[in-house]
Amino acid sequence: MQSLIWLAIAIPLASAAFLLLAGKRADAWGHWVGVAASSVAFLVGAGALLEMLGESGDHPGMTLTLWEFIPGGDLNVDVGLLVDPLSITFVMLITFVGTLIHFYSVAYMEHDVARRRFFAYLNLFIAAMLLLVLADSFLLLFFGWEGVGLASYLLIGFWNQKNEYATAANKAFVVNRIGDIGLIVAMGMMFAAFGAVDFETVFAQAPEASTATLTAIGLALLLAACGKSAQFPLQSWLGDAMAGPTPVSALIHAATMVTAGVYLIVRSAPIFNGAPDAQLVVAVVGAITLLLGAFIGMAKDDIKKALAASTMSQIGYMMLAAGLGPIGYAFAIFHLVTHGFFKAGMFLGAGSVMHAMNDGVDMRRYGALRGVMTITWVTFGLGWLAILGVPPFSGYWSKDKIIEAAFVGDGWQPWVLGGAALVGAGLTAFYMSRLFFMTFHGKARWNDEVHPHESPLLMTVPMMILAVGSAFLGLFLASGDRFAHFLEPVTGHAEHHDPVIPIPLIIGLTLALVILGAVIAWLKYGRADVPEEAPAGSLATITARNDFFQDSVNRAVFQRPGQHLTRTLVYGDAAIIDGAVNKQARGWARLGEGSRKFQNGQVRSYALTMLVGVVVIALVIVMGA
Amino acid sequence: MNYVILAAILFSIGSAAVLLRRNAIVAFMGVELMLNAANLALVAFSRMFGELDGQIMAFFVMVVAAAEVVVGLAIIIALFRARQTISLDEPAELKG
Amino acid sequence: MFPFLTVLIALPVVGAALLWALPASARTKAREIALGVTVAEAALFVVMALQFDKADAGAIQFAETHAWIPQIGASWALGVNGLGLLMIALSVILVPLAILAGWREETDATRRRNYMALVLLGQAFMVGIFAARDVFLFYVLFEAMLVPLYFLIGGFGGAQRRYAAVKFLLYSLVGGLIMLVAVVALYFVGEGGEQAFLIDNLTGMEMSSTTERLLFLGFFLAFAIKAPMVPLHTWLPTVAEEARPGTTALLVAVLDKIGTFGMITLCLTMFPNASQWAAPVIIVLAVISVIYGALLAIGQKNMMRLVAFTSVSHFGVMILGIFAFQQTSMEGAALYMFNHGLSTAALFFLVGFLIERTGSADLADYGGLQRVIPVFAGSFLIVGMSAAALPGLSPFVSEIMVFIGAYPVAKAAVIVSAISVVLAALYILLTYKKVFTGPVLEGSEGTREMTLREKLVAWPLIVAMLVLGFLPGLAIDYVREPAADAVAYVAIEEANA
Amino acid sequence: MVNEVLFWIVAFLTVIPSLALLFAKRPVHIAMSIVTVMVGLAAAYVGLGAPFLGVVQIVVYTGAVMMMFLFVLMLVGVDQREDLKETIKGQKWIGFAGSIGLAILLIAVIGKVTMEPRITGVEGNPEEIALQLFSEYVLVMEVLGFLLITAAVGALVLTHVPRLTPRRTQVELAEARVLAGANPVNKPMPGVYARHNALDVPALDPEGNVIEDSVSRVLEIRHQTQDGAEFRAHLENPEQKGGDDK
Amino acid sequence: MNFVTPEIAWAPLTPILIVLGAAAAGVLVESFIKTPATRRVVQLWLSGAALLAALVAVVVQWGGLEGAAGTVVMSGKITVDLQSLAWQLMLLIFAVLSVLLFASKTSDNEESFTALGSVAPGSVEEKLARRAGLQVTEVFPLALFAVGGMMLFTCVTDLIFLFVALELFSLPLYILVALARRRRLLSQEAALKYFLLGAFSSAIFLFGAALVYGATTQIDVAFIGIAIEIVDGRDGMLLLGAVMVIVGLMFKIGAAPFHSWVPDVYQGAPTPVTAFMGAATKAAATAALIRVMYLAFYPLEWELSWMFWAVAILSMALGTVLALVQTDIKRMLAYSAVAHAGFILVAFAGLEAEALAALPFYLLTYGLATIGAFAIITQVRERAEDGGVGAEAVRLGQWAGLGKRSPLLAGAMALFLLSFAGIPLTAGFIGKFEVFSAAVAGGAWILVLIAVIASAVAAFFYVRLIVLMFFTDVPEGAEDSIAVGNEPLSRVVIYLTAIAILVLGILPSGVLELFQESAVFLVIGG
Repeated sequence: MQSLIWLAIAIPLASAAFLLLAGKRADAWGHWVGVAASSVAFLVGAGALLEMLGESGDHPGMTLTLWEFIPGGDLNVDVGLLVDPLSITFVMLITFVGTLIHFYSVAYMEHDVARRRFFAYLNLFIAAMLLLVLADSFLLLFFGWEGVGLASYLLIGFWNQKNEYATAANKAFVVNRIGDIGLIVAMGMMFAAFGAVDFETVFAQAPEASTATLTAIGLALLLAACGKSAQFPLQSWLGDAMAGPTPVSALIHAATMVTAGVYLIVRSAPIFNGAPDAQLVVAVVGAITLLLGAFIGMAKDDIKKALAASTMSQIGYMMLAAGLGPIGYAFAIFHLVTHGFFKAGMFLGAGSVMHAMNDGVDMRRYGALRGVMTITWVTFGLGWLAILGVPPFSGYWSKDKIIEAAFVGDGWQPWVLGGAALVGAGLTAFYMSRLFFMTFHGKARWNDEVHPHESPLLMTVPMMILAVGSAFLGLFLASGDRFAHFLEPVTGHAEHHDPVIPIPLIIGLTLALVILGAVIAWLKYGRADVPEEAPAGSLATITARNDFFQDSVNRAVFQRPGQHLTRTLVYGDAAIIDGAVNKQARGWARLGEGSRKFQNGQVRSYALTMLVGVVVIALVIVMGA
Repeated sequence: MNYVILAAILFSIGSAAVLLRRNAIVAFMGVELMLNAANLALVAFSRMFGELDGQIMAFFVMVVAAAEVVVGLAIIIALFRARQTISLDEPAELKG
Repeated sequence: MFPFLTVLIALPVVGAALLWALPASARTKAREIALGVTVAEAALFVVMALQFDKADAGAIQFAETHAWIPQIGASWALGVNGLGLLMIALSVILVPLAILAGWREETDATRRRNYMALVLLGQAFMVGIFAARDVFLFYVLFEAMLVPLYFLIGGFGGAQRRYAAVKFLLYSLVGGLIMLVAVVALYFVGEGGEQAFLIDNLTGMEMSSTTERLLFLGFFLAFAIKAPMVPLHTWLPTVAEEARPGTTALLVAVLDKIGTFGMITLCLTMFPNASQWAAPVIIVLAVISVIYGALLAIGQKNMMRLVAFTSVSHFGVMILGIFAFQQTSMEGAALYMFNHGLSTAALFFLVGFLIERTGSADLADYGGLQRVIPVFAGSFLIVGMSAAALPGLSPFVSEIMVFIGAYPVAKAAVIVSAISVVLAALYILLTYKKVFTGPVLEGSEGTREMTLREKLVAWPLIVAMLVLGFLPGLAIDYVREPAADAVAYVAIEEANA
Repeated sequence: MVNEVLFWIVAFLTVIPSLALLFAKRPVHIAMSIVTVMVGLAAAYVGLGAPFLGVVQIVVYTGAVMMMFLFVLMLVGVDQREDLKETIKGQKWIGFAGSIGLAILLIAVIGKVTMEPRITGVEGNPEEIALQLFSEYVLVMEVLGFLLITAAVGALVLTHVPRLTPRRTQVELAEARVLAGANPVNKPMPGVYARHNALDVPALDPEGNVIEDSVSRVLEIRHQTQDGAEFRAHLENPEQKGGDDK
Repeated sequence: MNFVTPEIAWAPLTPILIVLGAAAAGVLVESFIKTPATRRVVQLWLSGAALLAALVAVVVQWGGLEGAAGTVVMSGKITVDLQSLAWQLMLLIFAVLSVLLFASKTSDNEESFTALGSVAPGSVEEKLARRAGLQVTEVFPLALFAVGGMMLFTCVTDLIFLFVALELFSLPLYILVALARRRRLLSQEAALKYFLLGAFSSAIFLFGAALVYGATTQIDVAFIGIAIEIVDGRDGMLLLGAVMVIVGLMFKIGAAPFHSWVPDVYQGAPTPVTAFMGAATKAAATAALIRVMYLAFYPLEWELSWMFWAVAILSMALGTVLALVQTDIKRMLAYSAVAHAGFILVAFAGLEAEALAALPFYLLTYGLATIGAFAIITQVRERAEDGGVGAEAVRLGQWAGLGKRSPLLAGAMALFLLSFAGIPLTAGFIGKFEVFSAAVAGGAWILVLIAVIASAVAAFFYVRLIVLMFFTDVPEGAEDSIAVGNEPLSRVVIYLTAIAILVLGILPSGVLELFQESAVFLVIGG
């Protein structure tokens, strides 16, 4: 099946094309085509995984060259798929979660007139995302990279008849593109340094390259990763991206696409391994983001935005892990996988809640939904426990390892990074509990028009499956470091290092902080009444609520000056460049008008012109000679 | 050479007349003077070189000048018939 | 050997003559005749392209050399290498589409006839320019091209079209005439004789560096005006705003490529040292074009102008690719010439269709059309994304090849140019947002969905871009060797220097 | 020596009158001055060994060309005066400067040249000139013929006004007069008394009344007519002195 | 008295003799045929036949000279060589076309020339003459005289003969200019100006010739060239004389600052005369200038080059800039003629052999386009008050929308304008290319660059007219409506010239070959 892995990309792609071109006649059944395509992709992936697991020894993976992409010349790129543990992990995550979400969407989007189009976009996303993770070169990865960006754009802007949704979509795409500059430049650097952009050549030569080169490439890649994964300072788009339908948020902006940055860093391990400075920057970016996301999450009343902030924060964890080098890579991916499950589950839960609440997203209008939406409550609850890192749920196994790893190292780094991870855990516990309690507990604060009810099976079953994953996947994968071993061919074997403080202490501290956060949240939002209108809040709250004024900063630093620049240039182009030409043209005419005076119609003055001409010419020539 | 210098002076005076006089006939006489000046120079050179070419040229010039005068005066008369004036300032509608 | 190229040039001329000779009663059929001629042209081209030896794409094929004006050393010399073939392909593809795109624009039969005839004439010149293997012939066609184009711009289009036409003409003429001086001088620099202007006879000439630089500048200036390079670009937006979308599409998509084409086939081969000498400045200007064009595109309110400015930006990328003198960047630039043709033409056509619907190119007159005309919106988005070099669509491949290829020698230039990917996203998405998203603008509820004719125009281009987006090798095979040759010229001189 | 004197005479005879071109107001004066210049030049030619040219100069220039100028001057009004005030700004000064500049330039250039007259013996006698004219220069002569034809034709085209209306015969004139209402009959003759200058004396009809028509109307207007009373009285009184009766 | 009848080689002179003879015969026709209408027909046939016969004679001469340099007639007074034959050929072509224009009438049977040149414009007599059917048929012999003079001008090699020929072709032109059918006041004014300035310039030429004679003891151009190298001590006089002689010729070419007559005369003259003059005078004068420069003054090339540069640049600049602001189409073309005079002089830079082939070609293309353009101007008329065909519509604004009304005329005009502008595929481009080549060969690429900039600016006003004709709609009910009379003769001229411009633009090879063959002088060595 590994050699058929291309089908996993081709089928959703074909399905997407079919759905887009089929037109209205496919409206009634088109979504099932989408679901089928996704399912087949999953099956193909699963087959490949089984085949890989069946191979003995290490899993070096295989490269499947499909065709020459850019042939000959200096730059030689093939369209090739790299099937190795890392990519297959992603394939499984994407297709599995993706397929579930497809099913979920059938019900969720039932009443939308453009459901067929929605599924086309979803399939397009699946294909692009698979291409991203399966690509065997940075160039092909970039294909998928941009492809998922496009899909994300299309899906965020799915309801773009609302102007702010269209703006959100644009914002997502544009900010992503800022990151893409990094990838383009990185490819340029690789071409300059190694003469190629495929993984094999680049990674083979990377150890010999100078640190400076590798650092530069690493930083460029980080820029790309920041854009895609909503890491500081390119995080601002993710919150707005919640404009898309909730399944989209679950799939793209929680489970898969946003984690592509982490994938990129881990995939580029050979480069980062040779560039400790770049790694440190990755880790710091991760740390900053995880705290930033957490703070924002604490202040948001919009359930999806709170979840988005949480996503940002969790990816911060992954980046932090990825920045730690070989000891962190596997955990980064591990957390990525578990996060994919529990966060997707929670998003679907949120979707279910919104479904029940007439698409209301304000948690202050929720409350006491536990009773009406039991399945949702349970599944969401499992996700909640997982993200909190409560043992033995999935999140515990992955997150705790990251916190431990963050404390490894010398000097100030373990203290700062580890500290951030630790504090982050507490904050996570607080805001996630806040979200959970505000939604499902306390008093019902909804209006009379709203009649909450449990969602149909088509929606709840995927939620249940994801909940199971949230609960037990971590345990399964962590047992015997099964997952880390699986990934070793890609991430390399990590030597064991002792953290600067003993591991049990770390675990204890983490748990304590988690419990503290959860308790505070319970006291404030579970037991106490939640005001329906958001209180003014302290400066910190306002800051967090406004995403640390990221938008304002962007507006002030980039958008406004950009607009001014553009306007000035447009004016300048007309007035100065074009103006100069026109002015010069007018100058000729004026010269003509001036010269006209000499042609005054008087024959005597004509004769004078001639005579003066003769005299002057003769004078010059005779004197000259 | 003296005659040539004299010719140069006459030539200049003739040209000045063309430039300065508003009466078409007077200006035309200026042109005639210029031609005559050229003739004088030709004859003077002819004398100096001891050959007849210059003289013959002068002879031709005289004939040509006569023909030219005929045409010129005819034009002036035609213009006079139309405008009742021979001032050169008057016909200046073509300009610019 | 069948004189394919000559026939390719002659066929549209005959077509145009036929149209002008039509009796008044048959004038209503002008569109059909013109379309027929161009389709025949395309078919002939396909026959020719099939005989093209791809393995030897760097060599001049289908060469024809006849004495034309031996007294001044000019020959009727035609021939194409892979690059020329691609460029001709572009023109034979786009002209029928342009005719189809402008099918309903003109109601007056005589005017329509004139339009069609001029377009055919233009096609003949375009094919000729890309096939010319003689500098004099190249120049003649280069300049003569202005005439039909001038009439196309000045005769058909918006209120200010006369101004636009004159501006276009004068800009081109200034460039062309300065080039003329260089062409004249070339005769004396070269060996002269009855075939003095054959490009093959003009490569590898010995001349003083001052001469070479002056000659280079003479040629380059003309090409820089054609391939609108800041600050010589201002004619393009004006023309785009005023001329027919079909005209503009041909102008930007095919004709302006003469600029970059000339840079590769003339400047680099004849004046390699001077090309190197000027490269730093040119690259800086190219980068400025890239960013400046994109920024101005963002600031435009008129869609035609907007697309024009995006082209300014894209041409900057091509020039960057050319003057980096790298195999990959050169291939990328050459490929971009083709891909940009597809992409921009499609964009202009689509904007033209919008204008056909509402009579306005002003962004402010649009809104929310996606709900009304989803198919159109989708097509527009794809085409727009191609302008933003989205992977999967062919312009991406060329752009990335330029960036990656040029990076080793022009790091800063590439990094700055790469900003354009963000700006490109901005100008396309902002346009899309203004026109297609948001609430449906009042009065536009009944806007007509994409018609069959419009699909026939736009979709082949989209399909071509998709195919070449995933299988760029199909086209790269044609440009690799020409690019290698061009790079080699410069490199050989470097070795000598 | 003789030549020297002749030169100065010629110089005075030409330069001074030619200045009239610039400063004289009456065109006729100018024309006469130019005639003088021409005569001076003729003298110069003679002095320069070209007597034939001297004669031709007098004949062609003073005799023909200048006379033609005078004719035209007469035609357009002899007493025209030209206002020497300049109408074009700067024309006068730049014009003078230009001409003086030209003169200086010419004189400077010519003055630099030193030339020794080679042979002084060649005389421009008519025979020599004729020989050359009709051998070496015969084609020029012939072309000159065409030139003269052109001039003649040109002058005719521009000045000759042909009769545009056919000459009217007497019959036509008479008929026209009758049509205009004139009295077809002859007017009565004046002058009853033939002894006197009778044009101013009206004729008398048989009744002795005055026939007004018989006297020219002009005389009547001038009051130069006589009413005949005096003569009638004289008739009645033949003794009175009235004429030279024989 | 030992007079020997001179041996004259008449054969090489046949073309000129035919033309001049026909002119003289034409004068006789004037006096013997009384009916104006008959006279006109006879004159037309006579002139046409004579010119064609001369054309044939030139071709025969050409054939006879194959391989030989040429024939010297009358001990160096005239040299008939391929160069002069080439020019004669060109002049005859211009003449044939012009004579057709001279004879053409509007649909209202109106000629280009006045019925009677001697009466005051607009007077009763004029009306009477018109009613009487009078015609100034003398224009035909006058034109033939001019053509004969010009042809002589191209082959005489003697300064005095040059002067005579100059006058021979100038005098008829002075007269022709004064004979416009409409706007004759302007026509007379133009004639007076042309005459006075022409006479002034001939005087300058003559004095220059005298000085050159004084400096070199020679009047034969070829001997002058030889003598310049031998004689010394008279440099100043020689240079001054040379300058004055050249000025006399440049005046005829219409180069600035000796150009001031051009706009006024072009505008005032009857349009067929303008066409003839614009094409032929320039060609003849250029031919003479070539001969004078290449045979006589070539040793002074370095000293005189400044003059050529200055005059060329000034002509191009002034002509172009002034044409930009004109509103009268004839005047605009006149200034364009000044600019073209500049382009002509550009070719003289360096006195390269290339110019000998380039200039005839340039003048040929320029002349054809000029005749064609002015022929079109005769076709575009105002609507008279009675609804008939009125005067020529010379205001640029009146040309608006011509492309719609008569696309063929407007198309031809556009073609001529493009040729003037030097756009490829028109003859003008090849001409310009040739001329620039000659200059670059002479090392004057800076001059060429200036010329190129001038062409670019010049294109603006050519293009402006095209814009008017094709892209401007006539406002409803505008008074300047244009009626185009159907004049078969003019149409023939227009179509012929248009075809010629296209053919010479696309396949100039044959003609270029011809002129390259003719790029030799017969230089008499003794």
